[in-house]
Amino acid sequence: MSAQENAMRPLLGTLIGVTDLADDIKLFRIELNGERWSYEPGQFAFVSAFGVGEAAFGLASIPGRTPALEFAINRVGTVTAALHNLEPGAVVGVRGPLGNSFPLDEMRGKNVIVLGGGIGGAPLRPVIHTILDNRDEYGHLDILWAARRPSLLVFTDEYEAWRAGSDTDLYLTVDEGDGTWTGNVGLITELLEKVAPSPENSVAVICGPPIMIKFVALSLQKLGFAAEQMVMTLEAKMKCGIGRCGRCNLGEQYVCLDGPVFGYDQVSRFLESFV
Amino acid sequence: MSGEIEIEIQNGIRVRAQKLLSLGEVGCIIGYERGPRGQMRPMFVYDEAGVERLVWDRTCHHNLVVYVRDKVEAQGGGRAGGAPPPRVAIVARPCDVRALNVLIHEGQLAREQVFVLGIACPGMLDGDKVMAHCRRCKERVPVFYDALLGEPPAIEAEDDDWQDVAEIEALSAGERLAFWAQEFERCIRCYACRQACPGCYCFECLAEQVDPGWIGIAHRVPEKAFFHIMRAFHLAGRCVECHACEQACPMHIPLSLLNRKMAREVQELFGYTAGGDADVPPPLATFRRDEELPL
Amino acid sequence: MDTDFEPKIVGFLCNWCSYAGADMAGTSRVRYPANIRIIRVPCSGRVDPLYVLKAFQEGADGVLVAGCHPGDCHYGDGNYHARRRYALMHRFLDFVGIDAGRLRIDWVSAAEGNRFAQVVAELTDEVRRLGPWQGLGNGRASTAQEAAQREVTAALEGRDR
Amino acid sequence: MKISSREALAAWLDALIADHILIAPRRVEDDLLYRPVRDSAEIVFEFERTALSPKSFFFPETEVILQVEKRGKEVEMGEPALAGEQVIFGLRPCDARGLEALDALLIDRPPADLYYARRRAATALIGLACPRLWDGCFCTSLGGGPDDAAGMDVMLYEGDTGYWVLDISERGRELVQGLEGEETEGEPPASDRSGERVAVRPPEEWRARFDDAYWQRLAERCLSCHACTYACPTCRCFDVRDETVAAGPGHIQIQRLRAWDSCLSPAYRRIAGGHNPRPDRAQRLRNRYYCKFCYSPLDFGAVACVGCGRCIDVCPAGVDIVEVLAGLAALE
Repeated sequence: MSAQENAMRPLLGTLIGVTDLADDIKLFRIELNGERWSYEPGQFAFVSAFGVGEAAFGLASIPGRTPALEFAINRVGTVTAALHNLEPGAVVGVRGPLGNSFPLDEMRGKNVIVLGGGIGGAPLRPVIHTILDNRDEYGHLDILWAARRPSLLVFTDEYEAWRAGSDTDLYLTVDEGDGTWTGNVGLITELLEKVAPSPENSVAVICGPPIMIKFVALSLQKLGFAAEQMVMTLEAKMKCGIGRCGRCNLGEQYVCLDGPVFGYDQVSRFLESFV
Repeated sequence: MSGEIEIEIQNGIRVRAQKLLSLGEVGCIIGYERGPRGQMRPMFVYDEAGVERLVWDRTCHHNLVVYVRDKVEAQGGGRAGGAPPPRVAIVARPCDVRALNVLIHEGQLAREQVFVLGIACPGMLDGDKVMAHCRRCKERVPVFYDALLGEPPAIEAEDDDWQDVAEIEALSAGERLAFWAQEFERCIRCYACRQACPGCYCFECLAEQVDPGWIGIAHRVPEKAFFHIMRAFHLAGRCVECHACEQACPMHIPLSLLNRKMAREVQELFGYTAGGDADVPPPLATFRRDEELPL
Repeated sequence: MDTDFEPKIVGFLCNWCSYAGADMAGTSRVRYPANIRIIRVPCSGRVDPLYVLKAFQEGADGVLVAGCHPGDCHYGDGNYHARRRYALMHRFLDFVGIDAGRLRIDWVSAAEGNRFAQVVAELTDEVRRLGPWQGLGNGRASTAQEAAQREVTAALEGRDR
Repeated sequence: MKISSREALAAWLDALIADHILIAPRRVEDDLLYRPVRDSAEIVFEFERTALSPKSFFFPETEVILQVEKRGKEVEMGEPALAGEQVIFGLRPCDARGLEALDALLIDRPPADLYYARRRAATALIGLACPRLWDGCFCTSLGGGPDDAAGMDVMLYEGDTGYWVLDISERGRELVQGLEGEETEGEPPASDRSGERVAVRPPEEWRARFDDAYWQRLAERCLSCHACTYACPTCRCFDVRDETVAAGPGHIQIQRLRAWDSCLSPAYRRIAGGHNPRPDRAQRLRNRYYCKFCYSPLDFGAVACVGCGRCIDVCPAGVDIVEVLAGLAALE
């Protein structure tokens, strides 16, 4: 039986590289054995650690740039712990791509404000790179990148390249500094209000913990952003990714089917808070 | 005769509830009402208008102690600085009050947070028969209460010959295993037993713990057996034999048989009965250096 | 009886006495059955009955819980708690079908290498006599429907013959 | 149409057992349950409703969805084979409608769920009309009825002289060929449709009442157990986890299991790390009702409740869905 006939069956892949991104966060590079699939920034997939189970992760790789699929994985539960214990060469399962993607086409010609919190930055990485790779097609790019501590900032080795992009600004902040940190200290909302991007012809793209998304959206509204100018990707506990297991519902919508990328206008219609 | 006792108790509950609410002595009364299909069910009264709905008869099987912590919490918990602790009133039979004692001993609740509308218990009914555990019960009046409803009935408790436990013990180990396998096969892992039990208040039950995953997610006999055995063990010396678990079980599994076996061994080994006194630690929380125990 | 049956015994041994006792048995070349798989724990008081049940769940035919002799606990009173717990657990597990002979609680000091070997040998013999453990649920590793279906199939096959 | 005697029916069912798994209402200790039977004598023909719905024969409480064997870096994966052709005898009309609700979610919206779809395809449904609504039944409030044959392959109606046999599908026609009976004209006896009726509000009204204190009040007695969701013919939430079956050096055999789960469980939405977007009992109970009466109509065009009344029977705390619906309808 194939993965086409059985949506719960993963494809096999090989772990070709694991690199440390931050405290307890690693970037996993996985190549599918045989079959290939294409995906869009914002989509997600399940990764199986056989013997423990599978869990859903946003795709952090840039479509077309590398044949490997990349996932930034934080060690928090049993599946992520099992994945963290794997060595390159290990066989894993991959089920996807699932969900919708960022409206990168609709964002063309607009200024983009990317707001990433902690590991929530992972699915935003392909957004940043797509814009940088097609720099003429988008307006000004602001990247507001936050973490609780400096050691939790992800993709630090790419900051230089991001900063080097034309008409691009990168702002970093941490909730709590440490001895070596000389940058901004404070919540991403404070940083956002300081940077104060203009809502004029702009769109904000947000990913992070639910509580951050909530307050970032409020700050953006204060700055004059309308609901339809805010795009966010949500996370929820999932067991199937295809609208069956029931876990990720927000009202009649499912994060896995109708998301994970939502416009704030959609989110505010949810019958239940996602926080 | 039974009906008169029930009405007397019911009236007593209403009179007391009315007074408690009108004087603002408690924020909530946890009692029983008659559901739309005539069955008794838990009910929560916050104002005098609701008092008329409070009822009581010998089919009020729920152990309402399971709701107390939530309601105390909802009244502001013990957290309000300087203010007297919030209080709820609860309709409680002798076995229910022993469950309160267990919770008080374990620091889940303070005695002054509950106003006990204690029932002078004539025993509960299953159909028109007094339930077996009630026939054996020697405690017609709760170990503590703030108001006693009904007259302590003069009922001679049946001698407990432990026949039900002995029948299982008489089987071979293999037969016992098969007996329980057959019973647990019907279990649907709905956890109604656990949820109806005042002693099961863990924030996260080991049955749902993922890391370490003690039980696994399957609804198969070994997983179900594991759950029930562990639950019984966690209730060792704590189970007050109120039978709320068995009453809650939609599949009619004789869960109290597990608890009764445990209760008998606790009695025999340690001379202890659960919930009798909030100041006496349960047997597995203490020890005696000089005791001789068969191992 | 299955003569090829080699019982799997899981032994929870306290770090300070019984594990050292097992060590002593080893270094003094005292022979004891290789059936035991030893798990070192800080104290017999640390052995949650959950561990014992889990061992039986995962296929152990017998379980040994061993700690310091009463009065000798490294932590003062861990083994007193274990004593109470297992006096009760022993009887209860028997009630649900785990034969009392499959579980042994004992005290083995660091010096008692011979005694450790004897305890393991006795338990192994007893479990060998009792035969393989069928598992909680009497080997019914199935849902109610699957079990009922198997019964039905077995009965129907019987009828055909 | 033909009328068959109880004896003829029994003989026919016994013959079906030879090459089908026959599932029928059977007494298991104190409960009436759909269970495989080996002899028609085990079947209970006169009954109100079974304690649990028959959904487990399509969507089992636990099933292996993948078998994985790893030897070094070689991984083999496969799905377990299907047990065989099933016939369910004595299905009530509400349960057939329950399957329709599951079909909408598990088959009709692609990708179809392999496991459910193949069991569904391998199962024939022989319905048995209820002569009337039992206590707690409210199927007529939800578009069903005690003698509604929708979704069945064969429908039986008990009359004074025997069972009227209505074959509905091609599969049904083939099945009843072996059933002896007397050809007859006329209509099978109609069931008494009177009984409990409750107004079911449209999704917009549910939406408007989402934040009503009603839900808080209603959930007070709820114990947050899973009984209603497991007894329900349409609840289908599940969990997935791997289990190791056997392991040796360089070799491991794994089963990926899918098992029923319940949205009423506190652990249901709790993510690794502890965050729980639905921590309150009232939020969870509300979700169960909204899933059936608000979200399902919006997503699939139909309410996902069939009025079988089982959740009322099994609730240990006396939560009553009819009362819930009536109470909602009565809100200002």
